[in-house]
Amino acid sequence: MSHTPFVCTSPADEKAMLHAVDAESFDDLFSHIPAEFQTDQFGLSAGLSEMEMMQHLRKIARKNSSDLTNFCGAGFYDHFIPAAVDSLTSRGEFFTAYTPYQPEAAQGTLQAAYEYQTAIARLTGMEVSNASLYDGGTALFEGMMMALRITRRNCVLVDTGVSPIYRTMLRSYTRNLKIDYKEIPLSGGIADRDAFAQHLDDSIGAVLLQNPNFFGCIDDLTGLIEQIHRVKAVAVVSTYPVSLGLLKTPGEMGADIVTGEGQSLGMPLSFGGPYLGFMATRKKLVRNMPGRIVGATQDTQGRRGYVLTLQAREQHIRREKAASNICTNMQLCALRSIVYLSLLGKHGFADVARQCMDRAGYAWTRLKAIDGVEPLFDRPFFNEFALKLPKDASEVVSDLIEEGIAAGFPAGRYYVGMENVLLFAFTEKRTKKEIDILAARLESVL
Amino acid sequence: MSHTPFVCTSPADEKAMLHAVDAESFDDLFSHIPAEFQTDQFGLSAGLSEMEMMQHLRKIARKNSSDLTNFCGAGFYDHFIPAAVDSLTSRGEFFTAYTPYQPEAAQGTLQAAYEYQTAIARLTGMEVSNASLYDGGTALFEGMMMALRITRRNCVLVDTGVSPIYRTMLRSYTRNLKIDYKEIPLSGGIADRDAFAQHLDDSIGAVLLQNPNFFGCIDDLTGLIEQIHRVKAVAVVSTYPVSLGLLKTPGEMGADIVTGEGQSLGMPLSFGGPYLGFMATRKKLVRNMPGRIVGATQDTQGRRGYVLTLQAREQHIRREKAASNICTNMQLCALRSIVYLSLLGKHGFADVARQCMDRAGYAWTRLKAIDGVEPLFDRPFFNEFALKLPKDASEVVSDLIEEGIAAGFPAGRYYVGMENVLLFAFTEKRTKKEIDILAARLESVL
Amino acid sequence: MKLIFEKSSPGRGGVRIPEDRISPEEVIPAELLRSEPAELPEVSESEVVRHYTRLSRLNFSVDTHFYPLGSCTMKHNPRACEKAASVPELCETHPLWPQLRHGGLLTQGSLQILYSLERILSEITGLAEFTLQPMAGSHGELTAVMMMAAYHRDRGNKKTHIIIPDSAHGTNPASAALGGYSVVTVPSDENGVMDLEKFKEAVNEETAGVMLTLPNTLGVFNPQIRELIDAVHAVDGLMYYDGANFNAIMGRIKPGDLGFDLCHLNLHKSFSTPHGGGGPGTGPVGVCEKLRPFLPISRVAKTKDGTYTLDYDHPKSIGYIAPFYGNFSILVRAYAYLLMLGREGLRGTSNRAVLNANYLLEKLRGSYAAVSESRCMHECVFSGKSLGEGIHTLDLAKALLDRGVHAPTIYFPLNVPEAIMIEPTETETKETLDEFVTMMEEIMELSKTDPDALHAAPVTTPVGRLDEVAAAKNMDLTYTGDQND
Amino acid sequence: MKLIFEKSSPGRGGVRIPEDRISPEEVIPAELLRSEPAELPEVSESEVVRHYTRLSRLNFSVDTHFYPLGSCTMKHNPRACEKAASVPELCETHPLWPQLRHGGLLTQGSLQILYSLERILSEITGLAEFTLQPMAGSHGELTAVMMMAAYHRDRGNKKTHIIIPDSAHGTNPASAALGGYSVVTVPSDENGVMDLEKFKEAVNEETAGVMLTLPNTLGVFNPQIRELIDAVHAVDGLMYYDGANFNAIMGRIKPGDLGFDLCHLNLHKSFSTPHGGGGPGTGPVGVCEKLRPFLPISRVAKTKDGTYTLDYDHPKSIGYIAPFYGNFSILVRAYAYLLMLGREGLRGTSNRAVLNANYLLEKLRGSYAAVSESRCMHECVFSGKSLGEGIHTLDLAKALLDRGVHAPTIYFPLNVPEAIMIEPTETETKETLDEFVTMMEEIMELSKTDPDALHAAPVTTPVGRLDEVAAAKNMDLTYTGDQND
Repeated sequence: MSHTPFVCTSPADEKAMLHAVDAESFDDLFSHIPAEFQTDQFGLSAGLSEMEMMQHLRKIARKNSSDLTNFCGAGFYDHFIPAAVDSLTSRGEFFTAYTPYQPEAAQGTLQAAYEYQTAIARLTGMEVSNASLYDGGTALFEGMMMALRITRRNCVLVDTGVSPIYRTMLRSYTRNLKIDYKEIPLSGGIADRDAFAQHLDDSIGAVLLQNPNFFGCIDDLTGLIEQIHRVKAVAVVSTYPVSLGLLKTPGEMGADIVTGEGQSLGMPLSFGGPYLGFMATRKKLVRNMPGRIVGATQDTQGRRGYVLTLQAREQHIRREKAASNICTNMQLCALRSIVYLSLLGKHGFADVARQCMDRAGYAWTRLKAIDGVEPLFDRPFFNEFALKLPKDASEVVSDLIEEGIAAGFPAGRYYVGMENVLLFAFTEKRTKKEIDILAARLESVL
Repeated sequence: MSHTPFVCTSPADEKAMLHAVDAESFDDLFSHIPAEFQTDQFGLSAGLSEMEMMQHLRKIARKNSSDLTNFCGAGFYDHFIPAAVDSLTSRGEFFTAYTPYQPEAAQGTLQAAYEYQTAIARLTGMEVSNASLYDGGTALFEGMMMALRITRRNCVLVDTGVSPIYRTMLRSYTRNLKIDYKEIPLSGGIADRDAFAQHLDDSIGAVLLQNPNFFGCIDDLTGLIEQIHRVKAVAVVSTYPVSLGLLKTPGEMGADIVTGEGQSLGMPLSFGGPYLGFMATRKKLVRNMPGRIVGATQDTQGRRGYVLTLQAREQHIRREKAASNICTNMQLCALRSIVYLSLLGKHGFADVARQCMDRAGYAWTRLKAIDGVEPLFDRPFFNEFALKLPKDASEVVSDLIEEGIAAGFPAGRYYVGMENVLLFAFTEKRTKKEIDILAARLESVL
Repeated sequence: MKLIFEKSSPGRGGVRIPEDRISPEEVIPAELLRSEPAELPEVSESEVVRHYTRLSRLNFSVDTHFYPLGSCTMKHNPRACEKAASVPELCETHPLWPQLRHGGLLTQGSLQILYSLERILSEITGLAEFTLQPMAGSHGELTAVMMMAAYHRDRGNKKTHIIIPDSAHGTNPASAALGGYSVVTVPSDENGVMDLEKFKEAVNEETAGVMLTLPNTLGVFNPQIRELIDAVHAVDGLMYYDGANFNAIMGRIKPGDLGFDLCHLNLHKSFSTPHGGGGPGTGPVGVCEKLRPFLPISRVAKTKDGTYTLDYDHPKSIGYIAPFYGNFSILVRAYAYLLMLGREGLRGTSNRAVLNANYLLEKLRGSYAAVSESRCMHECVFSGKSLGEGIHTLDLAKALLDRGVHAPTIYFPLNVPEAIMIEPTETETKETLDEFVTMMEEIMELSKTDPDALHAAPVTTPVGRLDEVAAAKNMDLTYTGDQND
Repeated sequence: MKLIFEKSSPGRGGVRIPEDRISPEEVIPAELLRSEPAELPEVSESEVVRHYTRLSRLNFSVDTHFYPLGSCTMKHNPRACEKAASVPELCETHPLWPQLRHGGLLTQGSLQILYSLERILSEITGLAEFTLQPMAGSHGELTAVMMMAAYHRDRGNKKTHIIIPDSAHGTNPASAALGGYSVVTVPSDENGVMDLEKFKEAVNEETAGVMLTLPNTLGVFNPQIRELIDAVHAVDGLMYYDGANFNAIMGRIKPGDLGFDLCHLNLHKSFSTPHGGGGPGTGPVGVCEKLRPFLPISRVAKTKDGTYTLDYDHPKSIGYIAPFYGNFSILVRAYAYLLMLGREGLRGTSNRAVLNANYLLEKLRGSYAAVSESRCMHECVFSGKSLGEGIHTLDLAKALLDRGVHAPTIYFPLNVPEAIMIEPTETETKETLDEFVTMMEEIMELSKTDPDALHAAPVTTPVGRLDEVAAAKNMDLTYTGDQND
């Protein structure tokens, strides 16, 4: 048997085919490439059978901890995923297809993308959505770039309530571009209206906000966005989609561009990906939006169908003048999220949001009652909040890991002076009992 | 939201539909059933959400041991199953379809069954196969009944090399039937030719044999089957399909009916099921075969297609005169096995068989070298063999379980006087290293 | 489509097997080896994947089509149940482990699931104890008949026959026969239920028992059931409840309460385990208190310390009827389903199953002749006699296929001419039912205006009507096109 | 087909959520809540399953159809890789755990996989180190350009442009621009490779680097590559290898050996991770020794005691370009695939990829105009100019759909008129290729004898040709049919 798995030709086939192309051997096919460019020195092991590979991988995987009770969120959450999500999205017709360049042969992918766009628009309270981007961080960067294209300005203001993980990325991406990037510190847990007022002038192209913000605080950004609009700047709001099951939407607040991380809509945490960046905007801004967009149209017989549309924005046509260099979306992840949202439905999705909120609310009361623990900010929150502990938060986390609890994310990793601050997150998966245990253990290590 | 998951009607739908059938309420629909027949006393818990159910089930499942190195076989083996088996057979079009009563709408199921029949016939060296039965034990019972129908006799001889698990079932099933059932003890690890010669006369309808037999011994049954045929009795041979990757087939030995347990062809052990009974026979006997059979034919345009055929044998037509009461097959398991056999292919399947054999061969040498251990029979074996230990085999097993090894199956559970005999089984999944550890640990507890 | 064997090409390989690294001293003598390897396909993984993916697409299925196949309860299979059954610790457990000494501790999870499911089934049916061993409904029937026989033997009763209504599934008489009994068939009256007079005539001291579907295959709940049961019990006969139609009454009626002594349940019907293209099914059997001693071994028991164990010590048991504990992974699915349904969900399910059937009955009454004027249970039966001249129920069935709906069960029950048996189940929407009604009306119309269009059906399926007579005559049961013989 | 939103009916429920059993004291003020719940569908699980199952069946895919989409490497996705990626311990790990103190111990398995995959990719490409963070090929390009910029900044180089051949994918210039560079385009010569003279004219002290696909998009391996690289290095420019076509040379040529300084690999092409209908892709980037300091953080490192850790201490790093460590579960698939391919499998794969393409090239040469007289690499490019009067490559594409084959890439590369770019990959059989040739010949014939038949194509797909102009004009991008506005 061949040493190359997965190939489909038999030795006899190969002989016939080599003959047909007038070659003696495989090497012949590469004879136009100078020999000194070729090598057979590869320091790799021999191929494993499927069985050996799985045994090897299972052994490695077992080195991960698997029994931890997790309260660590920081923008990435451990939600329940109904079984039907995997079952449907693992159909070969979905996952072994590619970009719908031939729409007649890809209506499954295209219609699902159109449905996804509809759901994202409705969740965010916006008019249109693209078919998805890589992740929440690059989506925010793309949102910022879109705002600068719209305004033809190059100054950006960023609230520090925006995830520091994303702000780090923004700083990487803007390094080589002629962009004036400024961060505005939070005030009392929310965007500092006064500071923004000071900085907002007609040089500002984009203002980047986040709700709920990194500390879990929720805020009505309506007034701030009005301020932003007064200088004709574009308000970009990053959001956590599960919160939109209940919270006032960025659309209702007047946002121009909404982005976010869609991981919570049916993607497992999977050590960081693949996730899903989403982006929604107003209809009038759509031609400035990056990424694939699916539109409904008709075929020659008047039947409804779907196509990739507004491609004139994209790199394969515009090349260096394109709205973005992005040439794929995260279609399989977008599919997961529309299947997830359909399974939960209008009420189920709101229920999930309520449960996250209620669990966080209960934990808030339990945890801040512990001696020496106090709220960092006393503001409404959704499913996550920050507490100031009487000792170093990293140490507390380290102690509780020993007890099988990932207690939260230490804010000090990103915010100077917050060494004692711990960020606790809650989803529908965490039970009252688990929260009680967290409270008890936390008390015991403080 | 409704307390009934999975239903598809909204309250408004239900109101409209109740109105349409002139009912006020659901209870109205049952009003023709006397009230005293109805109850609402059900000592059950409230329904769980999918998430709670999965959490509950995972918790229970964790009470099973999962890290055992398994040498326990006794007819049911821990083979590797390629990932594509699950992936393909979990397609909704396969697992949510039913019996192909409408062949035009079930060519997928039917063609796969025809392919399965072809593969089973080729494996066993027979001419035809049915589309599967429940399991190896009931298949053997059905084979015996088929033999008695063919011969119109009612005496059965059974070699005690036939799995005692199956013989126990045979005794249950024949209890109420006018069948004279007799077991013939093994001699030197194989069927006792002399004893059979003594008992074979024209009262005997069926002779039941197994190869490899329960002790793993392999034998050429050709001569014995000739003897059986001399009295016009029918030879039914139960077999282990993986062994047929290498061993002389029952067909080559002259068997009339071949049955067996198909679990090893792509079914996980799953604590006992679902498994797969297979049955193959000579073409001339096919009208006496129980179970579904798929045949190739043509449609009105001459296109090849497949249908359930020879249904005149079956219960839905013949009722109490049917060949069997069976009205289903194990189609999804049969599908798994044809997918498994296709993935491995002609050479891969023979390779698996060779590896099982080689591992057993290596272990044989290693284990019988241990002080005090001796072969029960010194006969060729395939992937399983029996050793006599210097102490109670059940105790040895119990000791080794503590060390994470399921060392084998104690023959004493079924065979009087074999308290010290342990049956060791090997598949391609067991490594040399694991066998060496088994040998070392076994030595240490003896 | 080509067969996988026709795609084979010598030297192509599929899934790779580990290189063999053990060469034993012992080798098997050549005369014990097969002369040629079995001619299995030589194909690559990608060919296998494409082949079976394409094959699957030739099927109708619940996931893709409305499938109102009467008497089969083709309801939606929740994906959570599939996931539950695939939990690795449940799939990788050898069935003989609990039979090893101290081995029970290795499989406490699996044993607990079996025990818990048995308890739930007992509670739902009002019966004392269940065996989960039977591997299909008909296997459950046979198991029940074997227990009947064991009971009568134990009591010294001389019993020779089992009474079965003419509307019963063919498995009932076949199982009775395989249990060693002769069968006495009782005809149905004009309401589709067993004729009480004729039934009473049939019952006598030699009656081992009665096998009854309730509601029966016409979807009718026999109102005289108590009287019937009393008559059987009076001669120490046993009443057997065939659970084929349990989806109609679950959460509302317990067969045990009515006086049934035994009962099987089709987990692939009422409890939504997948039908799998024809199996695996699973048919657990429950019994009343007096029949407990006769249940198959092994039985799962809970000990005082809360652990679960296998119990073999039942001398009156009929013995093993399966190698182990039934189709375990199917049982896990049913357990998962029942946990999700819960108390209210059971009745909520049968309520909707019955509503949907009655809705169809009412909507179709205008165009098709219903077999009964009264309401139905979870399925409704019509006769195709009112179809146009020369058009049969079979034509209707094929016309439905062309419209993307699986045909109902046809020509069953046997006592209804041109029978059409429709079971919508509770997992279909009103919209789907309404579309189905429109289709059925259109076909009725067409049967009168353009019968040839119906004779030609199906035309949208991968193949048209197949020659079943030729199939039975030619007996082409395995592929031989690649062989020289 | 209806949209899932069109199947919604008020009050229908999907997957049930646990009853809420916690009522907190804190509640969110009403003014912070949305005025109306989002209008998501109200449908049951069975409707969702049937809807998306049916939708899936409207797609062509590798699992169901030959998919010779040039430049996309639509090879078979081994099922073992999917299984590997679904191992629960790998799916349930929070990406921030290793950033907690002592948290690295919680994710040793995941970190080991990342580390091992990086090492394998380095070995295959001959480059010093890899980052796995980029979430698509174009994201890898951008990451590479950012590293180029960081390198030049560190060296004090004044660089303004990146040189790109005209046959390049559009992502190359777009990525260069997003990295802050202008783009200098160099035309191809008659052999389809960059014109060496024009190239040398373009290279100067302001050249930051060159982005090159090798073999290029015409499937041609540039024989003057070494000369080209030397010219760039002479001005301290950097050579970037676009790995889009790596499937042609893997196991035979290491870009690092040729002198490339950076390289991205499309795991969804060469290493067979699924294309997912348009993503997720993954585009790891490798660099030579001198560029190591500029790699994105965090980096996975192996400590002396054999444990794996995250390393952030790289002051010259371009920083984070992804939130974490890349598309982890895609990386697992690629790792699984590479473990199974192994040493010999790598070359065995590219051998067959190139053979299959050359076979098609040879067989189709007779009927279609090949862009080159020589052999090709893993894909072959033709012009549709010889199709009959008024028939375009687009018509050919649609005609192939009608015959159950996905169209090749068309109208790319841009420098070939009516381009037809065919990449069969190594996971197709000779039979499939032969059938494809027959189809192509038949379509060529038809283009001359019955052009209208081709204009009408496709007719067997769920919809016919769609009005793309109307789509762009009407901008119907979300469903609003259920809303009053």
